Amino acid sequence: MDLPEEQMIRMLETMVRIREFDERAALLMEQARIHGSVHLYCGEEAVGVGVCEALNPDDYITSTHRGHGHLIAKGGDPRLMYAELFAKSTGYNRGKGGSMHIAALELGMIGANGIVGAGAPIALGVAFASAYQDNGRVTACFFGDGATNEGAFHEALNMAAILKAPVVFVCENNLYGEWTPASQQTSVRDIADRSASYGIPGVIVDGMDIMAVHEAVVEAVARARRGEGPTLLECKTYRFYDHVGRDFGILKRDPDEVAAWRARDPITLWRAELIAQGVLDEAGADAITERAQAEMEDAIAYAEGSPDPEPEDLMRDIYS
Amino acid sequence: MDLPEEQMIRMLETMVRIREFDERAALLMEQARIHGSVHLYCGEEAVGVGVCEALNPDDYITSTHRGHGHLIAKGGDPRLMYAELFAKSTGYNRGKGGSMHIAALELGMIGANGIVGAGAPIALGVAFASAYQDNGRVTACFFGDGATNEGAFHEALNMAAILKAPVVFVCENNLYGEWTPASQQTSVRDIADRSASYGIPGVIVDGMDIMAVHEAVVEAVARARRGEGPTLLECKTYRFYDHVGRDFGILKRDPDEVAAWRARDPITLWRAELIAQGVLDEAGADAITERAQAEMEDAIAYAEGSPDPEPEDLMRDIYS
Amino acid sequence: MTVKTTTAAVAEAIDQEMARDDRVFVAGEDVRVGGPFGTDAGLHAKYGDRRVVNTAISELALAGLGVGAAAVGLRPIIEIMIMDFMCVAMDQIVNQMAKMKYMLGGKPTLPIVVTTHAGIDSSSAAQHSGSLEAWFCHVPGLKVVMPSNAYDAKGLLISAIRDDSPVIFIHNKRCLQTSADVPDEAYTVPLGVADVKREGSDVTIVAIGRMVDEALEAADELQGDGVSAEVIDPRTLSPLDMETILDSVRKTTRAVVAHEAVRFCGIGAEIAATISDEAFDYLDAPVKRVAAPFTPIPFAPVLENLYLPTRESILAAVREIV
Amino acid sequence: MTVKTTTAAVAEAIDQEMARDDRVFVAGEDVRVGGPFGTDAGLHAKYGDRRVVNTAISELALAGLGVGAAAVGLRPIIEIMIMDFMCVAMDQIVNQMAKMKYMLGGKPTLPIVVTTHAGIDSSSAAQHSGSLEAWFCHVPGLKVVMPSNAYDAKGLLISAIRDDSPVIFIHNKRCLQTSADVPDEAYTVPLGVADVKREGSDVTIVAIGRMVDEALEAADELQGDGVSAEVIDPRTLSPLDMETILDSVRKTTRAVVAHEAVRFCGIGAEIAATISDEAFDYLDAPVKRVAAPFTPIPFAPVLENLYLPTRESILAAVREIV
Ligand SMILES: Cc1ncc(C[n+]2csc(CCOP(=O)(O)OP(=O)(O)O)c2C)c(N)n1
Ligand SMILES: Cc1ncc(C[n+]2csc(CCOP(=O)(O)OP(=O)(O)O)c2C)c(N)n1
Ligand SMILES: [Mg+2]
Ligand SMILES: [Mg+2]
Repeated sequence: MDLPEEQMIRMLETMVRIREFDERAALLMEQARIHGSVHLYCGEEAVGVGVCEALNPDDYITSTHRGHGHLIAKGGDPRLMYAELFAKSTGYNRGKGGSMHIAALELGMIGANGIVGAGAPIALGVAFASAYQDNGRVTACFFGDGATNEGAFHEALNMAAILKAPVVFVCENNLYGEWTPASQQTSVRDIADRSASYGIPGVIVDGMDIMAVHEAVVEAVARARRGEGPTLLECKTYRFYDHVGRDFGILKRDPDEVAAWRARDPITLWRAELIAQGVLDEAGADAITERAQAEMEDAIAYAEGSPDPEPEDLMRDIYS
Repeated sequence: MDLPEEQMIRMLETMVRIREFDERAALLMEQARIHGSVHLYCGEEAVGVGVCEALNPDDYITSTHRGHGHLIAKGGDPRLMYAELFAKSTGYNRGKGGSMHIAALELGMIGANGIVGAGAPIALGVAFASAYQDNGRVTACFFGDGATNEGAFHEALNMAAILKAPVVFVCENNLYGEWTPASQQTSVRDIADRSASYGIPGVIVDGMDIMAVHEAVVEAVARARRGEGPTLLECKTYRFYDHVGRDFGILKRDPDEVAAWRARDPITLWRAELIAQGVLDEAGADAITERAQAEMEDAIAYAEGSPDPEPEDLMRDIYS
Repeated sequence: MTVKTTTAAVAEAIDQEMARDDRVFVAGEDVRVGGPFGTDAGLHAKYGDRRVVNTAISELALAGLGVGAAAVGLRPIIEIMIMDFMCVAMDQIVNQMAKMKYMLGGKPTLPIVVTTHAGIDSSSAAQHSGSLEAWFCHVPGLKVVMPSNAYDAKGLLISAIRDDSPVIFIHNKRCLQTSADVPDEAYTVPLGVADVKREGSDVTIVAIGRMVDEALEAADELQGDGVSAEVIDPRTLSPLDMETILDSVRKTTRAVVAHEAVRFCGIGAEIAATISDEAFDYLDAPVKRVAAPFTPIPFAPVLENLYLPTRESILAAVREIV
Repeated sequence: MTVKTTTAAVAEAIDQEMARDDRVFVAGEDVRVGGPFGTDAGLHAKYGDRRVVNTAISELALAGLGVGAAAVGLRPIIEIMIMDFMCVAMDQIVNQMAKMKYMLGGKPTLPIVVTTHAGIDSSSAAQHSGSLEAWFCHVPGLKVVMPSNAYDAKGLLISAIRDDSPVIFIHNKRCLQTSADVPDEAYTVPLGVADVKREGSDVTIVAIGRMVDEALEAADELQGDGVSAEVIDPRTLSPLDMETILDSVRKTTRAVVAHEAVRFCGIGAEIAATISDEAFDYLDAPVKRVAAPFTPIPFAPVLENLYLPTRESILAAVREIV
């Protein structure tokens, strides 16, 4: 698949911005400057970006507890995101949701979720509405490998298949759910095999290869827009850090396993690809990282300097 | 597979007893002599009997809202069953459960269930306990096609596969859930396809052919006893009557469809087979039916004449 | 104005709201054939598969379908056949539907009505007879409605469908079978407003759902003994119209609260506690509660009858305090 | 006797009961690594995969595993990581676990302990901070335990594990972090018995879970104003030891009930309603409730602090009535 150069560059830039965002989020958590816990997307950037680059601005996504990357890929503003992590009134959720519930309906980002698997039924509903309204929109539903063991996943995929809902189910198979390896909790190695339960296509891609992800999603999205229903897309990827933050110290993963995956850092791979293709040179690539770092530092400053919610906000927005 | 003649005859007799039991249960409901609603097993007898004939007395089963046949196949006494339907203190549940909760732990029948799909997690637990206690017992878990769309089904099969629990999941695919055809609620035609989600064997058999059911179960049970984990067995069968009682009048099914399935009545088929094999003659076969009819009439008389629960029973057996 | 069963009034309300607003749709099990209780009669023939969505037996996904569809502009009516089945859908109802607006800083409006059927009827036993309204009243973000008659049911349901917040709409099964004069056109009964079903001066009976008719019968009988009972039907349990209840109790100085759910931690506890606190100086007797005993629901009719609170239980409670 | 955190006391209780009875096992998410809160520390190393069952993220199946295993003779300890996650397991807990014995005419004994972690701690927001004890108190067939300190936690958990009925055992997250003198050997604190944490004569403060320490601090401060407060910790919420509470109120004539859950339809409503009824002639002031406001739980610490009831809220409530 041939993409315009500016898109190829934007894909690298978005991945880098996600990485820089989450590295700093981890630091802020360690420094106790932000509250709650952050689940880092580092290592999985090619999935979120590869998927969202196949969506229109008015398409939808549902996310997970590990949602920062999804939101940035859908166009999220790091300033409003950090502001949410800092629990400020300028945050996407006015400081009332935090990392695990971060959302931006205006960008079609329906929400991260604190309940594993709960995004799937919601994505089903959003996609159902698109078909109902016949607006041609597609919903991408992100979830982890562990989430596929929740009943919600199963019920949502079956119903989406029956209703031919325009949704793409994107599994980020990073081989772990918290501190439990997939092999100890998921009865199949390939999540894509579960598509057989719903009579829908199941596709496996290298989640560290952004083009592989992107091409698969473009096809799944086209299928959904044609009214042919959902696809289950499994992206093999890896959590570079711990379940929460960088090192929670609960489970030590095999260092060779970690090293092997880090050697396939999706950002390094795509950066090298763009340089090899002559789309970028080293300096141009470095400039992207520097821009991203500056953007994040600025965003953190904006966020930390923002006002806290007002006491009245406690009892606001409970009902419409 | 060669079975002893007395077993072949017992298999016919048990199917006939189930048929005679439920035909009368329907009548009693229509006459308002019993309370609540009864879900008839008529047409599906080959499944329950074919399965339970492959189990030992100390093996377990979990059942559904359509559970009379399962209990009789596991050795249930029609007198205590009718007594339960009549809400008498002599009933299997002392009149406190009724048709939808009928159970006989002493026979390894853990219970019918009023919640679709809820038997699967319970069967998982019973099977887990057998492995834990290393007692060599197997659990057969019955459920319908519609139940496979409940999250409970999915979670239980995944966990049973991971734990290699000694359980056989038996789907009674009768093509309908209440008044909704499977095609409108289940995204696969063959429930057995869903075994792919758990890396376990998925087997399809003709649920009107008791030998086909039996042979498949014998193999699945052997596998479970060897500690190799669960099997998903799909039995293609049909609900001769309505979802509740004989004709609830809500949905008219295609008469040709009904006729085609009735033409493959599992009892007629097996009876003909036994006569063809010379295991029985017409008179012998008729005698089985007459015995069963007499047994049920006697059981109804016993049940109807039994005492009601005492007022004190209302607050009894809530806690141990 | 025509005499209608509550079931017919409910179907009429849904039909009229669907005709009025294309964003309104119904989703649930067996809704195509009119719903297991007949509350969707005629809808599929009129609106078809697009707006009458017959779903798989997957209540969790069904509730989530409502959340997602509402978040992007539709107005779902989600039918959970039996209230005990809410147990398999709790996450989408409680953790998602009820909390989403707040967690997201107020952005989404979630105009969802979740209807369900509660209460004892024809020996349905422990998994088909429950009344769990107190659970949902304990969840901020949800409104909870429980009508006692056909007129209120239609008017409240139309209000619920037009409301922009999630509403748990509980039909008591026996109330569905009762009839009353019901206007043929659409009308609303406001949420959050209790109704004084009968005026009285000696004792206030706050009755919920099926207990309203029992309370009215009890009030008739009390009249005979020269006791004038005021009967109040909250109709909406959350938000609860305590003012109407308190005004009544300040007048009568005595109160009994009656519901079909078990007494311990039932909605009656909240009502009794609030009366006892806010009308403390007016009360001439302790607030009594009439409710089911603390046990799962038995199958046997003889036990079911002992379990179910009735006019007799209400009479006994009133006579304790007047 | 050693000073232990509640977390350590809980792990010790489980270890001692597993050592004592081979039928006892633990199942839950990440129990192999000691559990997300450390309450299973050391168990997997000692008992291995057979008795420390690290499960998939499937709470409904997990709860069902407990029901089935208990029905045939085991004594499961089922861990649902966070109380809000109970929502995905409600059917097995409420429709199966709680009702099975009754529905089956008494045959099965179901010695199951479901442990979970509730309450606000370090900005966990609306889906990880809930206190839903009132839901389970409304379900006949379940017992509900909520300890406030390390000593009670160990003794109550051992009683719960040895009990033959299903017990919902709720750890408040902040209570888990507190320490107290705890015997090293196994001991029991009986279920269904409230504990007078501090004797007093002017007002009774019934405090639950984390509110117990807040109430004790409030009582110290009240002492300064010459108000003698009695602090009662029910410890078990169902069955609830109302006698101990009523005896206290009949003595003090005033009562405040405090919990972390939202006030509307919380367990405090049941306690306040029962006190107001059964101690009616003794009360010199209305029973006041201290609880969370009616809103989902906010993420922002500034709002979380406004949400959470504290000693200050208890002091304010007491001062209203003394
Ligand atoms: C219903 C529910 N159960 C458990 C949890 C605790 N939890 C949070 S994230 C997580 C692991 C999820 O694994 P996976 O779906 O693979 O996503 P990943 O974290 O690997 O991206 C768990 C168990 C939860 N949030 N919700
Ligand atoms: C959780 C739940 N949802 C819905 C129902 C209502 N209900 C009872 S039986 C039934 C159909 C079940 O279909 P299937 O599993 O195929 O079993 P069958 O009746 O065909 O034997 C339904 C929807 C229920 N009892 N429990
Ligand atoms: Mg994972
Ligand atoms: Mg079926």
